[in-house]
Amino acid sequence: MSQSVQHNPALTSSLLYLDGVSVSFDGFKAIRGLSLVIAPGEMRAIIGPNGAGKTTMMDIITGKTKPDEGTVMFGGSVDLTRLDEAAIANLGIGRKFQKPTVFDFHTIEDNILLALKSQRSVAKTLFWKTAAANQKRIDDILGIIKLGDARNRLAGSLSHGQKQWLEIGMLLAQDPKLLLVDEPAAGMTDGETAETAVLLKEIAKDHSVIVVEHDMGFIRELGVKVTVLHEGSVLAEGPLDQVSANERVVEVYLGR
Amino acid sequence: MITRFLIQGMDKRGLVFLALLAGLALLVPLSNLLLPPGSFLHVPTSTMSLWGKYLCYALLAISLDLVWGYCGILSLGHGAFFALGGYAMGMYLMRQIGSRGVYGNPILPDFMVFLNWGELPWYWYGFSSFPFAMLMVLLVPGLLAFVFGWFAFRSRVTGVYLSIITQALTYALLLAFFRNDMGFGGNNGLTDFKDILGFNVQAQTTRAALFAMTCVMLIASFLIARGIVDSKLGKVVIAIRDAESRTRFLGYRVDRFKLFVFTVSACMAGVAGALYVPQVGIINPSEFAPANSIETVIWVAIGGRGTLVGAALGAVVVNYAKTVFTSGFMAPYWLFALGALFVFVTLFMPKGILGTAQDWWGKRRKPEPATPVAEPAAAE
Amino acid sequence: MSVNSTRRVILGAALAGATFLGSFLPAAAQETIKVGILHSLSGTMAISETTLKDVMLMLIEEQNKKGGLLGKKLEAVVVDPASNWPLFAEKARELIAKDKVSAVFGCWTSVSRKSVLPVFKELNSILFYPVQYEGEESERNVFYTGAAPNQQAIPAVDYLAKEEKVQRWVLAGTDYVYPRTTNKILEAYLKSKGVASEDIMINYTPFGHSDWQTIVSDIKKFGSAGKKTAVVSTINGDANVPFYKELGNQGIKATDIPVVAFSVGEEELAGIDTKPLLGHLAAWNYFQSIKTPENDAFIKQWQAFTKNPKRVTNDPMEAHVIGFAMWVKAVEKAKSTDPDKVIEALPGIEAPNLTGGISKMLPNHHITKPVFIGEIKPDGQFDVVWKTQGLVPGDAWSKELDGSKDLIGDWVEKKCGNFNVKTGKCGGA
Amino acid sequence: MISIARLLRQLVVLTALLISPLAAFAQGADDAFTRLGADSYSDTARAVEMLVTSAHPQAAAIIEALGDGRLLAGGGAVIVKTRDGKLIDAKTGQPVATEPAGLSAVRLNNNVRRVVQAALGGLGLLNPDAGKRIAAAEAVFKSRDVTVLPVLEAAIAKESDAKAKAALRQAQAAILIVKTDAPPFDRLAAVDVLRERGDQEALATLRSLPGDASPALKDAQGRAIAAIEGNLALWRAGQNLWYGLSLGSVLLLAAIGLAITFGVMGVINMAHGEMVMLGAYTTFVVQELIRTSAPGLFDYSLMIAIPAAFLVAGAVGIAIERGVIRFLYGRPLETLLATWGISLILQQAVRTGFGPTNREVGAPNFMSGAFEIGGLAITWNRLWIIVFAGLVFAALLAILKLTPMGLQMRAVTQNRRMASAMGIRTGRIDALTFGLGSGVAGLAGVALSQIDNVSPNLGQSYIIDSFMVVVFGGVGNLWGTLVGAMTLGVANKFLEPYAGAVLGKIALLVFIILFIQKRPRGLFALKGRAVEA
Repeated sequence: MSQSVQHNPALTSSLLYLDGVSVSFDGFKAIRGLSLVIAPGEMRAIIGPNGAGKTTMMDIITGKTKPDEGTVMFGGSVDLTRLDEAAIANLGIGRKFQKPTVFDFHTIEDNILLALKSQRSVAKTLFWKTAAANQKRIDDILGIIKLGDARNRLAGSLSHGQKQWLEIGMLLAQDPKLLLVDEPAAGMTDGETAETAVLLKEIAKDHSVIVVEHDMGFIRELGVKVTVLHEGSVLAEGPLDQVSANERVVEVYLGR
Repeated sequence: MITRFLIQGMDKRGLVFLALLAGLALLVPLSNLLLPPGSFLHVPTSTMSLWGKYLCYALLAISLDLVWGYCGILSLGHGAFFALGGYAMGMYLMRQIGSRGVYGNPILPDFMVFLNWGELPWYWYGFSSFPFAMLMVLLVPGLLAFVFGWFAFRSRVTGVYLSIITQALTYALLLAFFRNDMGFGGNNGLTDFKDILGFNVQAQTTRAALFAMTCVMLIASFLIARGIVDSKLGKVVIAIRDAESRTRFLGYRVDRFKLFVFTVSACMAGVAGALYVPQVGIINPSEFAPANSIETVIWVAIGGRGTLVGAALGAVVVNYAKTVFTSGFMAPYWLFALGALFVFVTLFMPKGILGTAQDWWGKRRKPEPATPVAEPAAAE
Repeated sequence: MSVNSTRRVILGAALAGATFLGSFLPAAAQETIKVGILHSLSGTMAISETTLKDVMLMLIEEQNKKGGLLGKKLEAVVVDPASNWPLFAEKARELIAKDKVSAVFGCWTSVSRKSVLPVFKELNSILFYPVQYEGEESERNVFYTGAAPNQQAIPAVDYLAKEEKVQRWVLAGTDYVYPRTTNKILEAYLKSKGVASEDIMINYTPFGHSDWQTIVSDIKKFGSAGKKTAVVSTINGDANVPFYKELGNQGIKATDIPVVAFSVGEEELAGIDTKPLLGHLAAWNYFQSIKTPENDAFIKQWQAFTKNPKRVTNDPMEAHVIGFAMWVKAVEKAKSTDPDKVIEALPGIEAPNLTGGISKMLPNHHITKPVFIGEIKPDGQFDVVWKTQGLVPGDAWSKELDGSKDLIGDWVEKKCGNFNVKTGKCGGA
Repeated sequence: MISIARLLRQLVVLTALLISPLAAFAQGADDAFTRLGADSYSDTARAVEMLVTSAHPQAAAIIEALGDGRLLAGGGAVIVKTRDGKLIDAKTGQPVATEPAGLSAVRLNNNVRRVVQAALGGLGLLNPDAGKRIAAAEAVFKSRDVTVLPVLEAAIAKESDAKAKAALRQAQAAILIVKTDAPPFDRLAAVDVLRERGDQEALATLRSLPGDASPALKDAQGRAIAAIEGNLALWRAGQNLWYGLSLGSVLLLAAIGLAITFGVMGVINMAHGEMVMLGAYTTFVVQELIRTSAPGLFDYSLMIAIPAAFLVAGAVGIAIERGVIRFLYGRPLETLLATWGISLILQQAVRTGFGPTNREVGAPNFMSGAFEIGGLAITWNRLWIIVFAGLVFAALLAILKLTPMGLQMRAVTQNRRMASAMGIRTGRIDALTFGLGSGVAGLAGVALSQIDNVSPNLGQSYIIDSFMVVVFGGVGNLWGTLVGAMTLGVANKFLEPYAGAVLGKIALLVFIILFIQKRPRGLFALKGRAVEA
């Protein structure tokens, strides 16, 4: 890390700061020189065609993939490239996967319980007792994601859309500073999509959020700043209308 | 108080299991010792020691179920921890022989005398003390599991890779213990035990006590295992089994949880081995054979993985079948029967005996949460 | 736990336990004399032990044709301990306690014998053990009808030293107790005959070792030092085939470096092309090729019994023949199958062996046997090139080892297996 | 007991007689015939010696017959049975019409065999066949008998064949080393000859230099020994490498079928070893059929067994896949249990059908024996197994990469649903892939029948090693299996001389455990997102 980075105002005021990040798999450059800055409290939508590097970017932020080069800083001072997934999660970065990933053999309530912000050590979990405050928080979240009645059902028995919501609920339970949300509206009905957008906007009131999405209607509903990724780097950035007018973006999307 | 809490937290299946074990622990030794041999309810000593052996296997199966059924770690080397516990106990029993060995050497076990060992190797020190030996029963398998798991889980070795290196571990130990130069009696292992805590190991009362002790340890281990899987840690562990990286993104240090469960399980396996040795009268390196560990996996699968009770049931059923099949007219063909049983169970009873029975029994009731249908952890 | 629930639980358990265990009640009173056969029919040792089971079935059938024993028919009880040592102990217990057999014929490896030993002692029954072994044992309940080291290993080494003028020795064995002990005895014996340490090479390999390239080339190297060299092989059954195949391929002929084996008999050779092995040796107390009327009859009977005119016979089979004959005589003498009476009757009992002599059960529970050295013939049989004058009594304790040279087994006079002639006491040192 | 040295000394006499055209008929032959009939090894050996000195015209034929077990004796008669079955009276050389009663073959032990060899070899110093002369020279080289020297020198003078001449010179050098009264210059030259020969035996001969030799000679001897030892150490490394490659090729053969069934299909196939065993038993059956119906084809038996073993093991594999495994896709660990059960059944089935004992599979002529390249001793069977392993590997690679079936196999294993949507009959491809893997295991059985037991336990001894190789190399990568097998084979053989067979193997297992920590997906792991999906 160079000295200049330390005194970079863009860095110190940011929540998440990516600069010149590259990574390659077996010679294929998935991310090349990606730079991105998210301010505290900001909600950002990221779009891009398949293979643009959206998921890999999330992998880098959450510690699943280590970049070959570049800077990834959180809260202006923490170098994320040096931490593993668990440490990054405990810093306050939550992630929702593209394919809804919940614990199929746990009840919905237990899924939330596992995500609930708490000490994560072996000893603490072994002797855990759910306090009243925790229980209230769980009930609140179940209310928000509208699964309160199904709390004792196995998560594996939920519909696709319900699983998406459960996963968002788990993110809420984690109470992270930054949420990474990968295609929350995928496979949802129009009604569900609209409700999800409302839910995300609600969440964005007191959290920073990065949303990766294909569904332009959904992005429009969110009404936030958009970053377009292409072949592993940023192609355009700005409000949706401005971005969608960009000729390069149109070209990339329509494959002309 | 604590027992009441446990009983309340326990499902019906667990209660029946515990009651059965408690009954066995009490009634079998009493019937063996007090009733006359001709009586209808008399349990012959041979039957009692046979069931003692089954119950040791059941304990081993429960320990494996804890890591495999709940944490998704398929250990093909659990026999190693069992055997190490057994060796620790065997070393204690060897030291108890004292000068009653065939050569009458007060310090050296017989096999060392006739292979001209000058003095007792350092790692045999202390084993004449029962508390020390019992500590080693827990510590040696536990420590090995801890060190092995520390590396393997931190390096995120998973699925078949992990299974195969656990197999490599037990295979390496098998070869090592076969070597006579190791000072563990080579292929013949440790045998011809005399006393345990001053009681003759072959006396009927000692056997009865060992049987009761096995039941008690099985109950204790079952309660510990139940306690673990019912705690929040247990939920984390199941989460790891079903979606390891999701759990990691929730902020759990997956490697530490796996390490904890793996180490606890290894200690349990060690206890099972320690109880097994005085009852069968021998411990030798073939307990390390990879085939034994694979067979343990099969017991768990047959009984129903992720149920604890099922694992114990599977161990007893398979071993009972083995006892029956290896005698009489079936003797030359029993492998056909056993092999067919394995194929049948995997094909038609993927949830094992317990899971299938439960499905069949309680279609109308809500399903038990902890029974996995598939094996997501190894599918990677 | 509340009192009430405790009671319920125990009651339930009692009921379940009783039904569970009911199936194990002892069998009804016996009208036949039962004989246990404890040989592995599956697993790694099945290769050697299955044959012995068949021999026992044949002997029992024959005895029944002669009218049985004490006016009762004999009944064979076959179990399969599956090459699994704890299972050996379990099966032994089952045979004695549940099936109430009068005697057991069985085991092959030392570890299987060690594993069943406590059971036989505890339940006081009789085991006939038919395989050559390392000695250092004399137990009241066990009768050893195979060779002790002084009935196999030492005569073989004497033969090589005298007839082949061997001066350099390779002691190659599988790493388990029989080779370890035998090699220890041989090393002490050779050194006492003036062989220098650098002229003895000892090598151990794991069970089932199959890649012999390095070791065979080491033997070749060791053998090219100008002195006549021989290999004394205590390599265990399964590993022998690849070992001999490698010897043959690397062109080690018996005239260059002869190999004398203690675990290779007719059965093992049946799996090898023996042409390249011409002249390599084996030391046993019996060979199929020995021409005596008893042996001819036995071979004929065996081949008829197995319905295979090519079926071979071997040394441990003969040991069972002798052991069974001795047991029958002892039971007749004691007029009972009561173990104590039979154990008392057995020492001194004589039975003809198949090579023209009369073997005798000694007070140390070993028997007298002739020793033969045979060279491998191209047809997989052995050509006897040397034999002892008369029969050699088996030593339970080796005279060559420091720990055991003062020990004898004597169950007739001293009533113990480890009587120390120096201190005059039982119980080792 | 007769020493070879003494025999050779008598050969000198005999050869002297042969060199001079006056072939005299000596006494004592009658005594020899009596001794041959005595059925005592020492008498037989003595008789050979007598026959040689007596220069009986039939001597060579009689001794040769004795060595082959074709010499019959009994009731005072000694008869040679010729190779084509005719009977000839040994004393007179006249044919005998009917075999007299009470005859039996004269028995040999190793000692008699050695005497016979020495006699035949010694007689061969002047044999017209160069090969026999070389063998004779070797015999002299080993005996280092001083008295043979004059004959040897005469033979050297006459020798025209370069190889035979070198052998004779080496024999001469060996004698000169121990002949203290030989000219010092000749003895120094002898050291050089031995140094040139440079093998283990030359070393042994050099070491037998008497202690009272001159300082110059001792010095030369010391330097020669050092040179030979250095040279041999190099060769030994080469030999270890060869052994390693040979072991590696065995591991490769055993593991490569598993690389298909386990590596490509993801079936934890515990019955893999039994497929190898079935291949070995097929080889046995093929050989038995050939032995009984067409003995002339014996040398081709393995060639015939190769396709047979492939088909048998492959067919059983397909049956297993269709009958059991196809119901278990997506549940890899359940395949472990089911195939374990199948392996028990197959083992016991073979045990019941073929008996529990080992079965004999013979080696065809081209696979027997060994040859030397420099200091490397190479056995033919190992060489052929390496070649065979290479061919199987190449063929398998070609099938997977070049054929439509291979393409479909890869498509199915990578994305079953997609492949199915594109019209590939996935069920058929699964069965064929499993059959291919099993068939290749059967091929391994053909090779293993040449070096290991053909017994029901054969497969068990290779299954663990096979899994280690596949996992070490990286699941799903044939090249990984190749590199893995060779690495483990060579490492094993370089460790063995230092650590011993057992510790060497333990060290390798520990190495694999540690290696997997470093590369949790084996040597040739796939990287990137696809792996985690």
